[in-house]
Amino acid sequence: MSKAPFMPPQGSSFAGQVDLLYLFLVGISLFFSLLIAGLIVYLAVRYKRRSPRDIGVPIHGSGVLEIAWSVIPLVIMLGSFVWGTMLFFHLSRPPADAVEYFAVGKQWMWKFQHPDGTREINTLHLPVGQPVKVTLTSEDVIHDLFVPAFRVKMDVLPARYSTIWFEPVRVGTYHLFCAEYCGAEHSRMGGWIVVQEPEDYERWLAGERGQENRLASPEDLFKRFACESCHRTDSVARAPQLAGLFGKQVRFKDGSAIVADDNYILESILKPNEKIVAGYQPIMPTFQGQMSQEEALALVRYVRGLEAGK
Amino acid sequence: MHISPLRVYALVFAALLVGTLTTVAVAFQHLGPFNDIVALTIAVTKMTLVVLFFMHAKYSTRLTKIVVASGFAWLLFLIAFTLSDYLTRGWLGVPGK
Amino acid sequence: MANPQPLLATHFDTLDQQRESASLGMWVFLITEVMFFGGLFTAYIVYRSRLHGLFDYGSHELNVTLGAINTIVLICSSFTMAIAVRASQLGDRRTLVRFLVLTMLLGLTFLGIKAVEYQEKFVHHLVPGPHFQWHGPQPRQIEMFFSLYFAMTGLHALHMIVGVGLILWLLPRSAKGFYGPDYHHPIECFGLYWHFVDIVWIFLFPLLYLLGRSHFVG
Amino acid sequence: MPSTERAVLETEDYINADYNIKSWLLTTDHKRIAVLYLISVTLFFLIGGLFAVLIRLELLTPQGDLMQSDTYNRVFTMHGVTMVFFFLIPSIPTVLGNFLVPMMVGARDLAFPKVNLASWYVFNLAGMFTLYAMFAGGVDTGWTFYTPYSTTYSNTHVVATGLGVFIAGFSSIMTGLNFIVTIHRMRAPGLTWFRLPLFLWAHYATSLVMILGTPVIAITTLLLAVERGFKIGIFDPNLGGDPVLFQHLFWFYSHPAVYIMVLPAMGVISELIAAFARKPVFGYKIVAASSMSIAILGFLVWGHHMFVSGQSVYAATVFSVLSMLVAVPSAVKVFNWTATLYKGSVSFETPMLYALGFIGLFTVGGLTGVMLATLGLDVHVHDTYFVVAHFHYIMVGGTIMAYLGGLHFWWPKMSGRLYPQFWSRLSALIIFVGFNLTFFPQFLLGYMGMPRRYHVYPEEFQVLHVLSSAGASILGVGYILPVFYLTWSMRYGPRASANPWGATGLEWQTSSPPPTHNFLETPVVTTDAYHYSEEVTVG
Repeated sequence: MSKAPFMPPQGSSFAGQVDLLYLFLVGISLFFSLLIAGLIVYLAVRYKRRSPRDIGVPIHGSGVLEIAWSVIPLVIMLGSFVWGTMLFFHLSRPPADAVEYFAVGKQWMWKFQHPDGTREINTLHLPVGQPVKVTLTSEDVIHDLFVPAFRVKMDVLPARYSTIWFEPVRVGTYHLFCAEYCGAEHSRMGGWIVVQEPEDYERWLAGERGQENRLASPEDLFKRFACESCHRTDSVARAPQLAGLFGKQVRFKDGSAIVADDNYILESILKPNEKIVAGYQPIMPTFQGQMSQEEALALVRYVRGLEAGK
Repeated sequence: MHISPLRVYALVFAALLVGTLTTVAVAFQHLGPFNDIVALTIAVTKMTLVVLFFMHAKYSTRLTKIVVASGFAWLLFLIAFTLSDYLTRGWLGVPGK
Repeated sequence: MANPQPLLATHFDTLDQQRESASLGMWVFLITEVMFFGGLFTAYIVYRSRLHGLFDYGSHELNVTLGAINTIVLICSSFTMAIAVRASQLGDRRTLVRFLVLTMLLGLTFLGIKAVEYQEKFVHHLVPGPHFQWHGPQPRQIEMFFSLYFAMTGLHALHMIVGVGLILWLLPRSAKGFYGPDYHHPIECFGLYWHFVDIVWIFLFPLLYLLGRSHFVG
Repeated sequence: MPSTERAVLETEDYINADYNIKSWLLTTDHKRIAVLYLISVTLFFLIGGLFAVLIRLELLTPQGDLMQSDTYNRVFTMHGVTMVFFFLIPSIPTVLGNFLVPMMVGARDLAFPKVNLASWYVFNLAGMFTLYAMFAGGVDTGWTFYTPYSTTYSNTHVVATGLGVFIAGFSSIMTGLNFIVTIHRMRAPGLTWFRLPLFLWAHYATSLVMILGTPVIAITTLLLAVERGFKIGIFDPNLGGDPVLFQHLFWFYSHPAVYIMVLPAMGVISELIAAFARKPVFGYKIVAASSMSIAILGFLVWGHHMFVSGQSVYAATVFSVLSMLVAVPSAVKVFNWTATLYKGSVSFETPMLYALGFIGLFTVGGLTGVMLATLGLDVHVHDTYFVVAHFHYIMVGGTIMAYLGGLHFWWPKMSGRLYPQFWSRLSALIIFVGFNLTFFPQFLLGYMGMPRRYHVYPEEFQVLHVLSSAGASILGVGYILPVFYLTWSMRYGPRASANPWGATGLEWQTSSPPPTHNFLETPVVTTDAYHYSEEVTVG
């Protein structure tokens, strides 16, 4: 069905599941609200005071009823909790084949970047049927990428990465809002997600490629910032090996260790001395303020792509 | 209303001094993660001594004991649940891996 | 010369009820203080756990000796305060006054040492804000350490100042013999407050000064 | 108390005991302090209500044509701050609680009368800060003050409002402390814990939340003000801080704060249902225990405000399941109130209309709360009008309905006068209709994707917004009516007897309005809380 009343169109693969959970919970709420309202009206009228002096029967309670109306609601709620949590984890784990896009929230506009570097402001063109992972960051305050039609929403934090994923399943143009208050033009910080057939998307992308607003390729960024002068593949390198770093465990000088992810790589570029890799000296200069968010994002993606041994 | 003998106060005072000197000494030893645990345990013991004997919690009503316990319990709720967010952020594994 | 006002307030029925109410009220107030400092402790513990090792550089800057001396000074003041409360319960006016004065002097010593430490930080440009200078790694995070340091120790020092002020208010009344076995809950409640401020320092000292010390020992 | 002095009190009561202004401004009589609070709290309700009217007018049209966007941002922020911190949190505890807690326990006054008076002055001082911020240009951070917008990017009066909230917290702490000590230490002989009216159980539980939660918002707003003032970074990411930590500390208090708002309302409803069904509340011990469990569990669920804030999914799961647990006591209370009507002798004076309205609306509010606590659904409806509708059903449909119900129930006791039943019943019905028309459409708007704090929105949302604004105008009329007939009743209303409703409770065993020391002799309690019997005199 294209669009149910009072519900946004189901634009993504899991929109239907969210709506199903919503309708289930609306049904439960309607049932209990009508039950309580009906009971109140019936009991109030049935036991209306007949003469000014008569009093109610002093009933003090019943254990059975108390257990019934605490266990039954709890069971229903735990059921909706389990269903909700499974759906939430499905929403939190992007599939492996998701194509990665980037979105940067900046006071009162959205900057999108396609995998091949094409950039857009406030609008994002996407091919239908292709799972998409959007890596989000903000340049100033907290924003929130909210696409009602896809039933997705995620806060966009400064100096940190967050990710959402969805798979557009229906061609169309859908609202995009900022759902975390971010200042004066918060109401106008929105735009459109344009989902097209794959051919139209490619044609649109080709048209865009003609223009010059492409980003320098990650390889020459790696050279321009002289990363390769230290991070060399030969043994005399004075800096940790980057190839195959992504997803590997990194041990630090103070004994702690974490799994290298986007945040760690970005942090090592902008704030290198925060975590010193065991066996190395804190000699890496900070690049904070010398490169734009997009360039940092491109470098992070480049380092992630470096396979061991290349 | 309970009046403690001076001897009790003197003993607790001595214990607190010993606690302080120990925690400073231990801080300079290489105990890895145990450094923090030892420092915290000594601090908690010193606090319990002060609360029980100097503040007379030991001799006051059950209600006062509950009030004291609930205070520190709520502080632990705040710290534990907030840390639960920070310490489990990395668990989801690397997105896309 | 006994206490001029009536010992029992009009809305209470017995002296015991009045004293127990005051004591319970004080304990509940101290719980709000626990949660008030608790917010700061939470922030500090969260940042300490997230920035592995960085805060150690900050703690390394703090003067452990002065911190330890201050801890001992506060423990002595707790000891003298406990004796003062005991004296008020027995109605021993001279001991009460003497030990209240001793407690106040120890409190002022603590504030004096604290002032020396703050002055040291000021000279080394470690006070957060425009003049903050830090040549080691990550000046932003170290500045945040010192923001938390000044927030926690500053709030604690403020509570010390209020405590000393309260002693100045209690001293003349003790000297006039207001407090005895029947009516001493003002001294008792102040004692609880003072011991609480000492407990806050008992936690502040290791958390700020001692954590991570071993990383710098050769 | 010497008997001669007692004889004089026969005709005197706490209002005519002394007429000059100084006796009111320096009073330590809990009843007079309650009246002073009634004035302050009503003032802030009208200010907050004014902002609400502006919001609903602006949202009539999809374009932002009534006001600029930053004006709108200030209007909804000040609506939130005024209503939450200066009306909903103080209203029932400081007006009805201050007046009734000592009377219901059979005491002459609260444990610390001077602290009680100080709490009123501290509350007004806090109000001054917020009013200064309003007149000097307002604050536009939302009542949640999220950083880094509030610390670095907003150039409005955040520090003044933050200090206002900081000081208002102390007033709340003082009230909570007074209630806890009074209920523990000053109960009349024979008044055991399980003979306490449920109003007192609810206020005891609320006081626990006030004591354990408020200091954390105090330190958080203090840090916010210090960070903004001295540019040091505790929550600002560019200076090394973490904005999500601010959200944790903020919501650690602000979720329990919603229980500070609703628990006293539940206490009032238990009294009203028992009084107008003339029978004990069904499952007294369970209802009392559920107040306590709401107060305790309420502290473990704050993370459900932050499901999409970048919080770890595992922490979100823990908070979600605990939020389901905290919903059980609220559900149990609703079932117990409904069961109380069974075999009762139900009459429909104004307070009962408010009580029955409360149960219906609170049920809807509670159930939509469970929907929001369900992780999979919250991702879509977080920060949309679905949330706005949910919390208005609890705060307006719940707390304000109960506040008005309680005010109409104890008005004869407080003022010694009866008010016209026709006008008061009419305003109750108008409020019920206006409320539903205002906020039910917002549930639908929410699911359709209308974000919170927007004043420019897509055309397809306009119909529901117009419906909502229409409802708001009806609601406004409903709220204004009581101001008129209650003030009228103070001079012209028929005199009220000691127990006009035939209710149980120590406050009904003394004259209306009560003497300065509440009771001529300290009452002795021999029966359970809602012990109705034939010879209860009526009217």
